[in-house]
Amino acid sequence: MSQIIIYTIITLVAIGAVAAIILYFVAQKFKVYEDPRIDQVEEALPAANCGGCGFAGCRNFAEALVKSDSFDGLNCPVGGNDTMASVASILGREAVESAPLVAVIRCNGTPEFRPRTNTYDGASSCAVEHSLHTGEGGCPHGCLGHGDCVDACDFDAIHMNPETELPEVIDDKCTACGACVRACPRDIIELRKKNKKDRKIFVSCINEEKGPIPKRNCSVVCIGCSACFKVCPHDAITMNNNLAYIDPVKCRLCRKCVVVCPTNAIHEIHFPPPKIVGVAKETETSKSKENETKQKN
Amino acid sequence: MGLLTFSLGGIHPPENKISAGKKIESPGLPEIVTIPLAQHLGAPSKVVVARGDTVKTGQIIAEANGFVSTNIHSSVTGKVLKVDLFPDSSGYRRQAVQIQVEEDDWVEGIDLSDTLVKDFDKSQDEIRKIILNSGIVGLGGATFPSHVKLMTPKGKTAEYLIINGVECEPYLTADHALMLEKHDELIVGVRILMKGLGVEKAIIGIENNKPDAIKIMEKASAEFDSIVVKPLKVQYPQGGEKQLVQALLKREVPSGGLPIDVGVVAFNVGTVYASYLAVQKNRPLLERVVTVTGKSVKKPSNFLTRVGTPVSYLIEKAGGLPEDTAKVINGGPMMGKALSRLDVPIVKGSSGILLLMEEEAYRKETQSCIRCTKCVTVCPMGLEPYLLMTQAEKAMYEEMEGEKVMDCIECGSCVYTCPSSRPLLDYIRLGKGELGKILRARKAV
Amino acid sequence: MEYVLIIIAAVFVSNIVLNQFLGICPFIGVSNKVETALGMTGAVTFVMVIATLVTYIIYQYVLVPLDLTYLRTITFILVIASLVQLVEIILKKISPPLYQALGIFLPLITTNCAVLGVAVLAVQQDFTLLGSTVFAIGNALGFGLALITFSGIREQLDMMNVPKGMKGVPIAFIVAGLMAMAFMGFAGLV
Amino acid sequence: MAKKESSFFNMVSTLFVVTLIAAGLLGSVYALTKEPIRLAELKKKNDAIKMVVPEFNNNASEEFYKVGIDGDSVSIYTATMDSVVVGVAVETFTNSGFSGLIKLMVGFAPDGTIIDVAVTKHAETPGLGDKMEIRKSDFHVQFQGKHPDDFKLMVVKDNGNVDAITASTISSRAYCEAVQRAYDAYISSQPKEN
Amino acid sequence: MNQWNNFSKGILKENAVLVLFLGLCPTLGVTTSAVNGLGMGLATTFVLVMSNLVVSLVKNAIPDKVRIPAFIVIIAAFVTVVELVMKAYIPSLFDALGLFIPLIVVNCVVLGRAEAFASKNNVVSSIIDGLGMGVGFALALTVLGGVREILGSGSIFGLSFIEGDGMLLFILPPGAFLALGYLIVLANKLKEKTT
Amino acid sequence: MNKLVVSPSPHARSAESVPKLMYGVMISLIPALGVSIYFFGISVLIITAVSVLSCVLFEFLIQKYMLKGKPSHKDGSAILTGMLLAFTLPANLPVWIVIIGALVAIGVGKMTFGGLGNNIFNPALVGRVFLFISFPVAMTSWPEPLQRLKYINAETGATPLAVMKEGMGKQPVSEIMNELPGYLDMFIGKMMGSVGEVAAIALLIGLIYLLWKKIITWHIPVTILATVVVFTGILWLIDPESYADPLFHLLTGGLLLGAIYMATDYVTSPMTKKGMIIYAIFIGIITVLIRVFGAYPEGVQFAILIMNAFVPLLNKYIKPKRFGKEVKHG
Ligand SMILES: Cc1cc2nc3c(=O)[nH]c(=O)nc-3n(C[C@H](O)[C@H](O)[C@H](O)COP(=O)(O)O)c2cc1C
Ligand SMILES: Cc1cc2nc3c(=O)[nH]c(=O)nc-3n(C[C@H](O)[C@H](O)[C@H](O)COP(=O)(O)O)c2cc1C
Ligand SMILES: Cc1cc2nc3c(=O)[nH]c(=O)nc-3n(C[C@H](O)[C@H](O)[C@H](O)COP(=O)(O)O)c2cc1C
Ligand SMILES: Cc1cc2nc3c(=O)[nH]c(=O)nc-3n(C[C@H](O)[C@H](O)[C@H](O)CO)c2cc1C
Ligand code: SF4
Ligand code: SF4
Ligand code: SF4
Ligand code: SF4
Ligand code: FES
Repeated sequence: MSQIIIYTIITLVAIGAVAAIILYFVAQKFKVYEDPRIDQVEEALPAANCGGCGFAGCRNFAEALVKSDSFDGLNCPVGGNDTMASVASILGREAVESAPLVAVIRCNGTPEFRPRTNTYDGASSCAVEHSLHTGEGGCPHGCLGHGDCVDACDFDAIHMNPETELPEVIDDKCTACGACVRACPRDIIELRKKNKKDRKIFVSCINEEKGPIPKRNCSVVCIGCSACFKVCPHDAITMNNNLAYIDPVKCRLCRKCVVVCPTNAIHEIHFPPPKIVGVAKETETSKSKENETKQKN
Repeated sequence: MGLLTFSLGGIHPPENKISAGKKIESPGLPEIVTIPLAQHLGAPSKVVVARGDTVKTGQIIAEANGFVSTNIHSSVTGKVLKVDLFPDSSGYRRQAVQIQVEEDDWVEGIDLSDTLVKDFDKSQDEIRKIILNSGIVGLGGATFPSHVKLMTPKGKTAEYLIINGVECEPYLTADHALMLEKHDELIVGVRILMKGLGVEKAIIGIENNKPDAIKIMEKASAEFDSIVVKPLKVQYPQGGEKQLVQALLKREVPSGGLPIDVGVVAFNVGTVYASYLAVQKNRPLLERVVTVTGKSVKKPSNFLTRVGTPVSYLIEKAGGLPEDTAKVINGGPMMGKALSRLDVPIVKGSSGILLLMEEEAYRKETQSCIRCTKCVTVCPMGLEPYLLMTQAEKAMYEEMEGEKVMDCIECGSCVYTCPSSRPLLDYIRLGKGELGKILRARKAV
Repeated sequence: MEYVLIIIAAVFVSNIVLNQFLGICPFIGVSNKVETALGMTGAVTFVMVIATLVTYIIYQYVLVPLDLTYLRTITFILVIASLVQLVEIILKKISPPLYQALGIFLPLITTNCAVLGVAVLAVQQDFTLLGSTVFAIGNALGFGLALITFSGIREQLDMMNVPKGMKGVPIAFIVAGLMAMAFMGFAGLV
Repeated sequence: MAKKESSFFNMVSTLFVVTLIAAGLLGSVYALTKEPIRLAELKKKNDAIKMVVPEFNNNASEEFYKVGIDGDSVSIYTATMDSVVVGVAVETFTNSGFSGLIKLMVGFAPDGTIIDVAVTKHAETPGLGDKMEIRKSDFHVQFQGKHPDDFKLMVVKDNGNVDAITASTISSRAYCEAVQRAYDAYISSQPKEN
Repeated sequence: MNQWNNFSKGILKENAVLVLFLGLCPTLGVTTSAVNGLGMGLATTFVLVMSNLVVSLVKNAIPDKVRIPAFIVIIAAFVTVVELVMKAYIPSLFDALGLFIPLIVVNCVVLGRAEAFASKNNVVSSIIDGLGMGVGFALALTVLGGVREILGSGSIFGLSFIEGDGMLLFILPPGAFLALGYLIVLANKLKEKTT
Repeated sequence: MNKLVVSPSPHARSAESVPKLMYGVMISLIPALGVSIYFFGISVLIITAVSVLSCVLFEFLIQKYMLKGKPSHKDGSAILTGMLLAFTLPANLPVWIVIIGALVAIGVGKMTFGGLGNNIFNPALVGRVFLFISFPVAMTSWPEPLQRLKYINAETGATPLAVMKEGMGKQPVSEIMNELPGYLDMFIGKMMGSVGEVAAIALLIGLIYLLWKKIITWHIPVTILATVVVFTGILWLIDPESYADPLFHLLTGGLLLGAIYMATDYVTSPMTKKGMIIYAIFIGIITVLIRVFGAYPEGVQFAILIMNAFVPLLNKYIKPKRFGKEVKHG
């Protein structure tokens, strides 16, 4: 009985010791310099070596973490957020606090405003159509409506509205990753500062040609008339190549520009309806309802 | 014995050469012509006239802007209305010169007669210079400035001149008509280009569906041992120069290379005729044969058309726009570009105007790839279109490099054959474009 | 001939992954790309053969004489864990390219039950030393065959329209199931 | 308590202690379970013997001898009731099962008549070959009371007397082969008559 | 409340098999019947709880560099204990589970929990965590075993409810993969619904 | 004037379409179906109708309620899968088993992967092998020919391949052959076997039709058959009393059906001619290995499924001959 225990102890300890000694000496002898932070990061990782992160083992993942500049797409499913946070602190890579942004679509060429003059019959891809012609509506800047941006978004934050044939961003879901901005061949999408209650005012057009020519294609085009530029009390609007641009930082959401635009190219989103005599009451009630629901939450 | 043809892939779409046998005729002059400044591959030309100027037919209105660029001549006589942006066939607005046509008064020194001038005494350098000055570009579709092709790069030698009389595109008959009517001029042109290039041998390749052209060209070239005419089996895209070189000489232009890498330079018959006119008659390139055709077209024709003539004008001359026209194509059904509007001008590269009816105009609904291998089988470049398309769709552009996407000649055989009607070439083009950007960026580093 | 049969049996008939269910984690986890699968196969072959050899010796010449066969599990895992680390350290020093190619997979192998499984099976089946080496090689090849084929399929599936809910691991299991079903055809070959 | 530093001494000593404790634990559990494990194994064997011979009261599972046959050996257990031999159980095997090795326990009356057959180990397909198990089908019943001299231990397809399990001819053949081997071993172990 | 979370996350949200895809070999290998699945699940749960307990007890006494070898030794010891005890008292189950008992050592779930949870938390939480993960593991195995048994043998926990056999494929290796594949889809659907 | 249609080139399309291809294959199957009805009678109609209907129904239901995609049951591929599944089953298989087979073929083999074009394994074979493994008894009892009005209750027997497998190694092959139908009977389909596999002549007519219509190329079927002839020929030459002759192997079992219709399935076969040849050679080899040395009398179904798994690798590493060698140029 006790003999078994003793043999067991001796054998196990011997095997353990031999293994440890060999390992120790080999490790000394075959030392290779490595970034010490890799070790630190590795220690913060769960060492499950499960491959769940997509890398072959935790060490490999640690190397990737140390080497890369951002944690985009790097995540340890076993350790979860806590682990990633501690890794971030080891690498001194606190997420930079920046003003939250959100994607906006700068085109309002619905079929109503931008009648379709051609029929496109190629691959359903904005990039393909863009390289072929100006689009069904003739405007060389207008949204093509095949949703390359929708496909690019990993967060399900952008959808096509079948009625307007334009994409719509769900502000709460948008992480401002910019994938859609890169995907759009027409450079229509802009990341703008997020305001209170998701309110935004922006020129919903990027056409830079002046006056009558673009107007033939689209009735809500920015014709570069400078009316908004002149009316803005906060100097938030600039004119560049016949195109008005509202600086999201300077803009105080006063909505003065919106009314002066002759083509309705300036968009306001998530504002209560303007107070017009007669409908004022309804607006009031809807507003108070809104407040009620807000409080409930 | 089978006729010569290329070895990989190929298809045989219905030929539909409705306008074959129609004489080349002039459609007359329109009231206004619009002459774009980018009618060739390479840098757009520099405009040298201004609004209000009066120009004569054959007068230079824009000059070559660099080596790979060429001159542009006014195709009419009249007053310059505007030098501005005008929509091209895709609707995008590009620089062009608009001229109000007044009369047809040619610049002095141009021989307007039809007489055949056989002899020439110009030196190689003179020929090259004339070709540059006359604004000659490849009329086979690529509109590559022809003088560049005559300058064999250092370390390479040209051995053969190949004349592309294949016209493998369905419907089009411009080259065919030219060969039937201007065979003798063409042979002179071939000799001029041989001299310009410095080669001793020329081969004229013509597909077997034009037996009259083969016969007449054989007769015309009989007196020159150095020029042979070779009939070819009908198969699209035999007119692609890599395919043509392989069909005629069994030489394969290397991947990423040019015909000159195997000692060959190829010219389209239209280019040859333009060269003849330039060298022997001093006439710059300002008009070309344009086929106007389509099943519904009342008067299918081969028009000798001035550059800048609006497409709508030509259609009027061919009997007007049929009621059910749904698609108008600049070029043939395989390689041509669909027009988004009809007020755009004919340019040097326009070989035909094809009108398609409602029922021919649309694609069938796209289905999943059933991996039938048909696209792989027909690809004349030995590519795998089904794979390239998927890679382009998934933005795997770098992987496409290894799959040799840059070799694709955009012949469209794969799309033609696909039973699932997949937009293969749409995506392959996209992939080529994106990969091109990546490659240029890599080179720049 | 006997050894050929051992290999055929291990590769096709009772494939370690598709039939014995060993090494499923890396089979599912490291099979997104054919290139990765190749690297993993190399690393597993390497470790599996050495581990089987060493554990076989320890088992036959230490545990059996001392009548301590019940320590099989704990000694084997100790040996394998140390061995993996040893190989990693040495490879890193003497052949960085090889380390780049195989080494990154090494840590994964400690917790790959195929290695421990094959070591245990080898002593269970009363092979000779050579026999157990061949057995290890056969199983490594079987692992490689399954893994590489599987990764080819997954690469292709990545480019196809697999339904959303099935994407990733679920479809991988379905493919593995169908592969296993196909491989049942090899039954009875040896 | 603060975390221990990773000094060489700490590392070695920790590992040493952990292994030591683990070894101690294991040793004790092993010592405690050694006997039960042996008994469990014996019981398994005993149960198998019990299934194929009539009631006995000797320690049959430990009273056995080995007989060499076909270059291998099988164990023969003699069951006695008050020192009278009531039957022998032969632990036999075959490698030609659908999935390789099959082990059987075959009980013989002293004259060689088969009392019963039980499967002790196999890897045949569930639902097919595994019907050879006593609790899964009556396949074994047809062997009861038969004497291999006049009951040909081969499936009907091979002109024998055994009805094969449906769709499992291979398993059935292997089973017969193993029973035959048991019989041969038993006969060869008996002193030659006359 | 917090402890409840520790326990319940292992059942569905972080289920080792269905969500994290760990410990797949035993999952596939032993689930030819619900009983086998349950047995394996319980054995693993025992090892999980015990190793979590011990690891959380000694976590501070072990220097970082050797914690993995030390954990492995601890786990291997418990596995051997399970092996021995099962052999002694439930030999039939031991035979059915076979090779997969020793392989609990390399089940990533066990080492993963020891490392990710027990080495950072107190004893009670660690035990509960181990229990939760173990129950989730056992649950997944039992369900998979049940599905395979129902489809493959037409029985559940050994009680057969149809004449004859079921679809044999499900108790053979391919069936294990197929059943688990569809089970994961289901679990995902369930998870989406509950969150 | 209407709006002008704008699309990238080319603007011409061939008349090919997926349904056309599928119906072409179905037409080529008619002779085999006819012969089968002649020999096995009403049961063939029942099995085929049930299989086709349930395949189409499952495709429709899954597409509509689970994948929520465009309806795809009309493209003919489900009908074809149903036909081919039925062709690989014994004519006396109970209806409920056929329905399970159709569910597995369409549900697991095809729709799980996303439907037509996305699957890795041949759906009909997935269904068949699933049934073969799950219901081995039902799947290996074959009705004897010419009991035209009997269905489940038909007299059953073993296929020539099964008889051969049984006897091999115990009896000389020539003796086994005496128990079997003659080659002429095998050629016209008068033997036991699955619904669509028995009539070599009808399948060869189908092959000629498929080749003529350019629906398939010769590469896969011819290479498989050639490989089998060569491999079995070698064995036969070594010992004609232990191994059956190549003609026997060609005419029996599902070899012709598999080589002509199942190995050639577009979706699950390689994309290049070279790949097809390699794929086909291995199908031939594995078939013979299983038939001669393995546990099962027939190996085509497994051989094709096994090679299906290798198709992605073949596609990845075997490329078509490209035009023009690569050169470095600066
Ligand atoms: C970037 C570029 C460079 C070229 N350089 C030459 C050249 O040096 N020599 C030459 O003979 N042709 C040259 N070519 C013209 C090609 O030989 C060929 O005529 C042109 O690409 C159009 O051919 P395709 O219509 O078959 O596409 C060049 C073309 C391109 C696009
Ligand atoms: C698919 C394809 C088909 C072509 N078909 C013709 C043709 O039928 N006739 C022709 O002259 N050029 C054709 N080309 C253009 C030739 O490749 C090449 O550009 C031309 O022969 C060079 O002569 P050029 O510079 O005088 O145009 C084709 C090109 C491609 C890519
Ligand atoms: C999945 C599967 C498992 C099988 N398992 C066994 C088995 O355990 N035992 C056996 O004898 N045959 C087995 N077979 C073989 C077949 O049942 C085959 O029909 C048999 O070898 C010969 O059939 P027969 O017994 O009706 O002559 C199996 C077949 C399959 C498809
Ligand atoms: C030549 C040819 C052979 C086919 N063979 C099969 C087959 O063996 N099994 C099958 O399910 N479908 C077959 N199909 C139909 C179709 O390709 C099949 O349903 C797809 O595999 C489903 O994605 C075949 C189609 C063609 C054109
Ligand atoms: S792609 Fe990124 S930036 Fe664009 S909508 Fe989606 S989350 Fe927002
Ligand atoms: S915003 Fe851009 S990418 Fe999005 S649909 Fe419009 S054109 Fe396409
Ligand atoms: S378009 Fe490109 S890929 Fe398609 S067949 Fe032509 S060369 Fe091949
Ligand atoms: S031709 Fe069309 S369906 Fe056939 S492989 Fe190519 S892309 Fe796929
Ligand atoms: S349990 Fe993970 S590899 Fe086996």
